[in-house]
Amino acid sequence: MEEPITHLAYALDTFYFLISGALVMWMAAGFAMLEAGLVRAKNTAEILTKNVALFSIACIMYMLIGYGIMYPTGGNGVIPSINWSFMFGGDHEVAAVLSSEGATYYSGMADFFFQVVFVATAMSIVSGAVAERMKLWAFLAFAVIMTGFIYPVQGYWKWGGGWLDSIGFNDFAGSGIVHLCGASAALAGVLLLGARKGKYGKDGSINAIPGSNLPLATLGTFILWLGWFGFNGGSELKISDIGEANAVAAVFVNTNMAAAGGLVLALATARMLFGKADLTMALNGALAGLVAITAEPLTPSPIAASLIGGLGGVLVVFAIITIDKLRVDDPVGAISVHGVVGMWGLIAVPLTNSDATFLAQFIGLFSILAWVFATSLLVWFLIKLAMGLRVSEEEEYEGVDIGECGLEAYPEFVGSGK
Amino acid sequence: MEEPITHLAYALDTFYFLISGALVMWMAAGFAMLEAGLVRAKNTAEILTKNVALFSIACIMYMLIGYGIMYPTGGNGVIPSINWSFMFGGDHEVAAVLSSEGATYYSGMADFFFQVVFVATAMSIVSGAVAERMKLWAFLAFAVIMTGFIYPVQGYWKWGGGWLDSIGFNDFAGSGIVHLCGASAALAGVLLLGARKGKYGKDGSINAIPGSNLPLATLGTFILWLGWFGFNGGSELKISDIGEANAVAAVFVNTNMAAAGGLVLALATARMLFGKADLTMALNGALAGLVAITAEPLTPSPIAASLIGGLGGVLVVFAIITIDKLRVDDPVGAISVHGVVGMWGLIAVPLTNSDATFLAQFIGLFSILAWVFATSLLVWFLIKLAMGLRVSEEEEYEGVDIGECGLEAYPEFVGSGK
Amino acid sequence: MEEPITHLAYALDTFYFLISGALVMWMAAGFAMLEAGLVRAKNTAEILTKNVALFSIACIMYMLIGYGIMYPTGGNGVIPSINWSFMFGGDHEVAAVLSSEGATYYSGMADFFFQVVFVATAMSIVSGAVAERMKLWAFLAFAVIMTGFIYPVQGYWKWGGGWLDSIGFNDFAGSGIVHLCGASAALAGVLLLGARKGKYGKDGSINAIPGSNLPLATLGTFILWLGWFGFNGGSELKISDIGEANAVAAVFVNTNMAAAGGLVLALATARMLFGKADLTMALNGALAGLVAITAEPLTPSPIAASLIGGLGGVLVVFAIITIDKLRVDDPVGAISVHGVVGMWGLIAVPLTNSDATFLAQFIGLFSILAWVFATSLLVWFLIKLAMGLRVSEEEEYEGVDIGECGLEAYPEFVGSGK
Amino acid sequence: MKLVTAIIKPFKLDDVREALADIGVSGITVIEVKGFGRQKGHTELYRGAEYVVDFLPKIKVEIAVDDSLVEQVIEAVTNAARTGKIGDGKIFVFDVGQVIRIRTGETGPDAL
Amino acid sequence: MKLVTAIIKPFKLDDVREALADIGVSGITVIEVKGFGRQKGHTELYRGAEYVVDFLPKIKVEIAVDDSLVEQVIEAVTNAARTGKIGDGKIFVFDVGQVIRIRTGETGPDAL
Amino acid sequence: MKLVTAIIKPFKLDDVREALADIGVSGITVIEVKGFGRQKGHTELYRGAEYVVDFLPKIKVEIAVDDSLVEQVIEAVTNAARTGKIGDGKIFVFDVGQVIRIRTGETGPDAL
Ligand SMILES: Nc1ncnc2c1ncn2[C@@H]1O[C@H](COP(=O)(O)OP(=O)(O)O)[C@@H](O)[C@H]1O
Ligand SMILES: Nc1ncnc2c1ncn2[C@@H]1O[C@H](COP(=O)(O)OP(=O)(O)O)[C@@H](O)[C@H]1O
Ligand SMILES: Nc1ncnc2c1ncn2[C@@H]1O[C@H](COP(=O)(O)OP(=O)(O)O)[C@@H](O)[C@H]1O
Repeated sequence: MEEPITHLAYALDTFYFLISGALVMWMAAGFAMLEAGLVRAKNTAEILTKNVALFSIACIMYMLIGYGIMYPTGGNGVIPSINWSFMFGGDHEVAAVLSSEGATYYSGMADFFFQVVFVATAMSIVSGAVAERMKLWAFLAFAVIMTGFIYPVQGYWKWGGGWLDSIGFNDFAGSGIVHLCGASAALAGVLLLGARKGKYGKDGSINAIPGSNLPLATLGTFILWLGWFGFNGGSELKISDIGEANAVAAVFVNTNMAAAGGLVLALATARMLFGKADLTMALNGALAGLVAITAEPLTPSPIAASLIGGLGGVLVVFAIITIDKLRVDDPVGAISVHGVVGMWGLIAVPLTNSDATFLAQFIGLFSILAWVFATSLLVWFLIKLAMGLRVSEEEEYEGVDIGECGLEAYPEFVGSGK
Repeated sequence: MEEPITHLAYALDTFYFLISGALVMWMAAGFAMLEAGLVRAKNTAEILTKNVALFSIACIMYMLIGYGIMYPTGGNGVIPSINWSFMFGGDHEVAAVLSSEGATYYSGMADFFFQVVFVATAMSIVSGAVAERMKLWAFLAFAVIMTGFIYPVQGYWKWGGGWLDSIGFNDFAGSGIVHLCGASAALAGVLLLGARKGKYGKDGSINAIPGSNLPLATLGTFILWLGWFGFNGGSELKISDIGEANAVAAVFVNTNMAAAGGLVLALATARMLFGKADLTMALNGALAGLVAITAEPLTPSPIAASLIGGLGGVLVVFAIITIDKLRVDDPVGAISVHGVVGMWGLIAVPLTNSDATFLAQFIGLFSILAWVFATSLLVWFLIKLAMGLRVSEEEEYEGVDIGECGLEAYPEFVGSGK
Repeated sequence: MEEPITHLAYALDTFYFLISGALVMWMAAGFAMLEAGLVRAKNTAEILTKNVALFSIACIMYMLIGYGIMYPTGGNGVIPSINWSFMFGGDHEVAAVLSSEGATYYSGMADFFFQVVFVATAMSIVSGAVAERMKLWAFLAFAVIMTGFIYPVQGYWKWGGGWLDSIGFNDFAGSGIVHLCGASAALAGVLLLGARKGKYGKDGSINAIPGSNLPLATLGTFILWLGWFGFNGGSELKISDIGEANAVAAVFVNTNMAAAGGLVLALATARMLFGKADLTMALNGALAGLVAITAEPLTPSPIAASLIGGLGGVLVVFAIITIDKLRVDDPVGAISVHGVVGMWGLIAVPLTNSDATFLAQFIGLFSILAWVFATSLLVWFLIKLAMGLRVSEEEEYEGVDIGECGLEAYPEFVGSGK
Repeated sequence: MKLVTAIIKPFKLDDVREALADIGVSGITVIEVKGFGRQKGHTELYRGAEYVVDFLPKIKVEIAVDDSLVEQVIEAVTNAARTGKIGDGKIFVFDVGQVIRIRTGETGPDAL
Repeated sequence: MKLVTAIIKPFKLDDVREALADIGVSGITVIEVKGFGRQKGHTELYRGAEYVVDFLPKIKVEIAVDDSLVEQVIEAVTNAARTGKIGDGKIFVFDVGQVIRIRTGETGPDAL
Repeated sequence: MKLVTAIIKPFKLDDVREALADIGVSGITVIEVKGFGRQKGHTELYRGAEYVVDFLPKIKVEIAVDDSLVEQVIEAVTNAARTGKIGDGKIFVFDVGQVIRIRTGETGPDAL
């Protein structure tokens, strides 16, 4: 290609990456609002603190070490060798790009920016599931290990060119590597942590603990929906020719259709089961649709995408009820949305993508689940030994905001939270 | 043009379309927040549910049938012939693009993505006007017909190359086709539905029913303002050469200036009329400015754009008061903002665009109004017969959240909503 | 360069500018939410009104006169000669662009759009500092002068090619020209205005006045963080070749790292000083990191950017405490975040950019501070004479919402605000 | 002097206030409360889990009046607040030992 | 007739309500209040400035009962609300002059 | 024993609390209420429609004290809460039949 064209194409692809990354970064706000809306008022400031802090920690840890683990200079496909150079900067030389014949076609810095917001997404999933009872500093300690080590290793297996990539495992934008990963870490945490006081009665009853601010939860869902166009759309990795532009456009359309399908069917399912249009289920349905399509947003037709997402929406309603019956207390439904539906997303790939096999998908699914769950369980356990995972019973009654943050999220509004 | 240039230009235009579409999609969040902020706390979860569900329904119906109606393979200019193929996917072949001599210059999928979010916008307008008293499922039933049929037909008349296009009707981004359309459907609904209990006293008094959460309403307005850059900016349809880039930039500037003008003059008007700086009027003013400029955001100079928007801002204050006096109860001012000011936008086009005529603008205005109002009235009426439009008086007092959604938007905050 | 390439590059740079501008416009929503979250409920509607109105006034004043002052047709480097033409529109001719040899490479309208949102940002900084006690119309009167005159003059000194530019002062995206500028105007206002009733006890005690809605404040911070990618990223001014694309990408990465660093270290500092994880300090820390990196987001490595931002985060905590001890009452910490840390940002430039000198940085810092502080003090003083700056004591107790806006932000929620 | 307190349905507040104004009551104090009684709350499902809303929002109205007005006040409130459906609420009457108007220090009936 | 009012810790409300139901009390009214007493609030730091939370959230429960039930009610509430830690709250008992059920106009014990 | 209840302007709460502490009152209970009285609310315009804010925010303070302290309490509250402007509020005094401290079961004056 001619030189000026290469320049322009590089610029366009870099810009597309940066905008996609900015959209994914925005998802951090989405998780924060969603979770703040679904917890009780007395625990809101703390969940916000967790969300802003985990995002920042993810950025720092991934810069220091995670990115180097995930895209190493070497490695045997399972164990990567770390590349420490990123933090000191540098990007592709102009001459190197021009002579690369199109192999190097966008900025390395832009690549990091896009990748780092994915790590934060995975970690955001965890905060919701352990909300309202986990110690702030214990959570942040876990975030350090998760974003610096646990996530990058399995990321390396697939996106870094490791063994999962070699066996033909398909995961376009991360139903497995991001969402199932986050949910597996969350599950491990919840199992060690236990349920919120009052969630399950001695008599076997399951109590509802309504979220305190549904407009926030809805806003969070819309933010995530918007951000997902960057998440999936950017994962095509290139837009600068006709074929790639068509592909990115198809990803946008399918991402949107899956969310719509998930929302409508979750709403209908909740209506059928409970007799009411449970808004929180509708919101979880949209997210489920998004998670479901994330493993393969390119090959389905729009109608197929609606159905893949729609099934995610149905699934998530049943998953939430079932997990609750198993007395695994997940205040925001993160394990259902990202874990159960993340699996569905991985398994659905071969339905529309003939390059994928169910076998490879299952291997990928189980290896991600096993790796993340096992390492997370260990890390949670060590943190528990070192500093404890759970706030005191009194602090839980009073709300973690006062105990952990020394302030209230809505100091003038709520009288006596029960 | 040379092949690599064509590739790049196609990619850039497609990307521009996708980003514009994403911004318009974000407007769905804006409507949701605006409406949630302007209703009472007890009706908030339901309006949120309506907003997320209508967006999803719009996407699905437009994919299944609406897009095929609006951009048909044939038709006589008034009645389109439906094209069912979109849902099965497919996009322009590379070879076809290259040989089209610039006629095909962006992805078909991107076109759908941009179009579909417009339908949702039109439908979002309706939800605000009928808020706090209309049954959820009746509303969603209407959404199915509106987005699958009523909107696409009049869209076909202009943007699909139908008769309104032939007579020289001008509507750049949809002051008429989107905003007036939405407002006409809303008006028909409100007329059949009646006012909220307590809004108009037996003695002729008009009571205020303050919105419960003005930060949310303000956020919603900012979201809409931001999204409008996609709405109007994307409607230039092309950015990949100097002239087009300048045009898109002018549209951005004028869109912004019109909103600013609308806000300032609405605020000043409210201050003059009521003695206070009514924030809700200021917000409606900004939206009025945006609606006013939407029919022609390209030809005005920045100062002219400020004035067109500013007049929209003045107009909307008087429209809201007048409509209220007529006992047409519109909790969020949607009919004034999108209907009355939408008409002003259409009529203002010939002031700065010499290609437009007042005659064509009026014909367009009345035919959109007539078509949408008449069909909507019929559909609302049929829904009323089939399932009723309005919740019971008791449910209205208690709030529709409990009755329709089985939950409360702010369960811990509000004691006894009146 | 060949003609089609020039067309495309112009289009890409223009698009990049427009998207960057849209992101900065979005920061207006961020400031509005941040400030609404940090004031008491009874003053929330008024601060929202100020925020939407100041943005609109900034757009109008900058269109009418400010842009012409800042980018004049002539001037002696200190006093600009005004250029009144912008408001009447017009953009670069295609032929002129093609023959400019790359000197004219993006739309003039896009340039205005990007610039205008910066003015609004500077003005937004002021509203937070004077919140809860300043009269609405006095504030808006100041906004007219600030955005039409005070800001543009010092903007001209650097970005308009005036004397600060000549002496080698470096301020990439405006740690000084935007943030320190806003903070200086705020400081002048606060000094004339005095503290909120009840903030400082007669006995010398400093009382906390907790913000009413921390989810809003957190949302505002996330919005600002996102918008800052446009703020700094767009200030590279060009993206259309490999070198520029790399530069923009580096700016994105560094902007993000600085925010992350600021947040983490502010949180840790607050934890160490107060024993609790003060969320509001963490949020201020993220903003401090962003302000700190704004003067030079290109030359630092990612790790250096984290440290520059991180130091900003530490600094802001001490600055807030110190300024509070000096009895300068700044409800949202704007003077600390934008002023104190803005200075740190300017001073930090030579640490990583060898083209910058400490001398030039200090000259720039002091001349911006002096100019803005002095002129602002004068303007505030004249407004005080003309209409008074402060609401009555009674209105302050009752909340300015009722007195100024005639409505309440949360009419159903708060019983008796103290 | 007596304090008449009435627990009523929230949407009846305006009617009650008007009825009291009609008989010349010049002041009332109103409190948001939650009531539990014969009128049962509803069982809802939130995310599939049961959610019993036991406590219903009610308004408590307190009216201090001279002994001579008590019957009239009771009648006015009863008529204005009655819907005939369960949960209309109760009226409790208490003796007030002393009344003081803070502004003036007046006591007794004059303080009302 | 008597009105028993109890100031309790918020999280004890469900226990108190159940204890009252067990002894046959058919209605209660609940109010969110803030209490100040021996149980001290905490001094917090918000943005470096001191922030004294003097008033602690409490729940006030009002139970109108026949004189004969008063002792039982007091006992039920005391047992259910006690944690043994400071701040458990108080019970105050008042005489009620009259009770009326708005719905029916019934008075006296029948109105409860 | 007596229960002194005072309806006051919200921003006077801190002064009242301090005045009570000064005379040795060790506990109070505070409730947010809305008051309607001689002090009229304002008529506002919201979106052009009239909006009467009848009910003004007030704070109700409840202080249980021994009979001997009643006058002192009344004086302290009156002085601390008075602004001299309309709407300063009222004090009502009630007899308390019984007082129990939940934590210990103490009764009578000891329970305060
Ligand atoms: N014994 C009681 N003590 C205090 N409040 C009561 C009592 N019984 C009822 N209430 C209050 O009166 C309200 C209405 O009572 P309820 O039994 O539901 O209906 P009704 O008034 O028609 O008999 C309750 O919600 C509660 O607030
Ligand atoms: N004299 C009083 N008058 C009114 N309310 C009181 C009084 N003393 C205590 N209270 C209420 O009882 C609550 C508990 O009292 P406190 O002295 O803290 O602990 P305890 O009940 O264990 O003695 C207080 O928060 C307050 O609401
Ligand atoms: N008769 C009454 N019964 C109960 N509360 C009353 C009564 N009169 C006044 N109040 C309460 O006292 C408050 C102040 O009374 P108001 O008449 O406005 O002024 P003032 O106390 O100066 O006479 C009212 O807002 C209301 O809460």
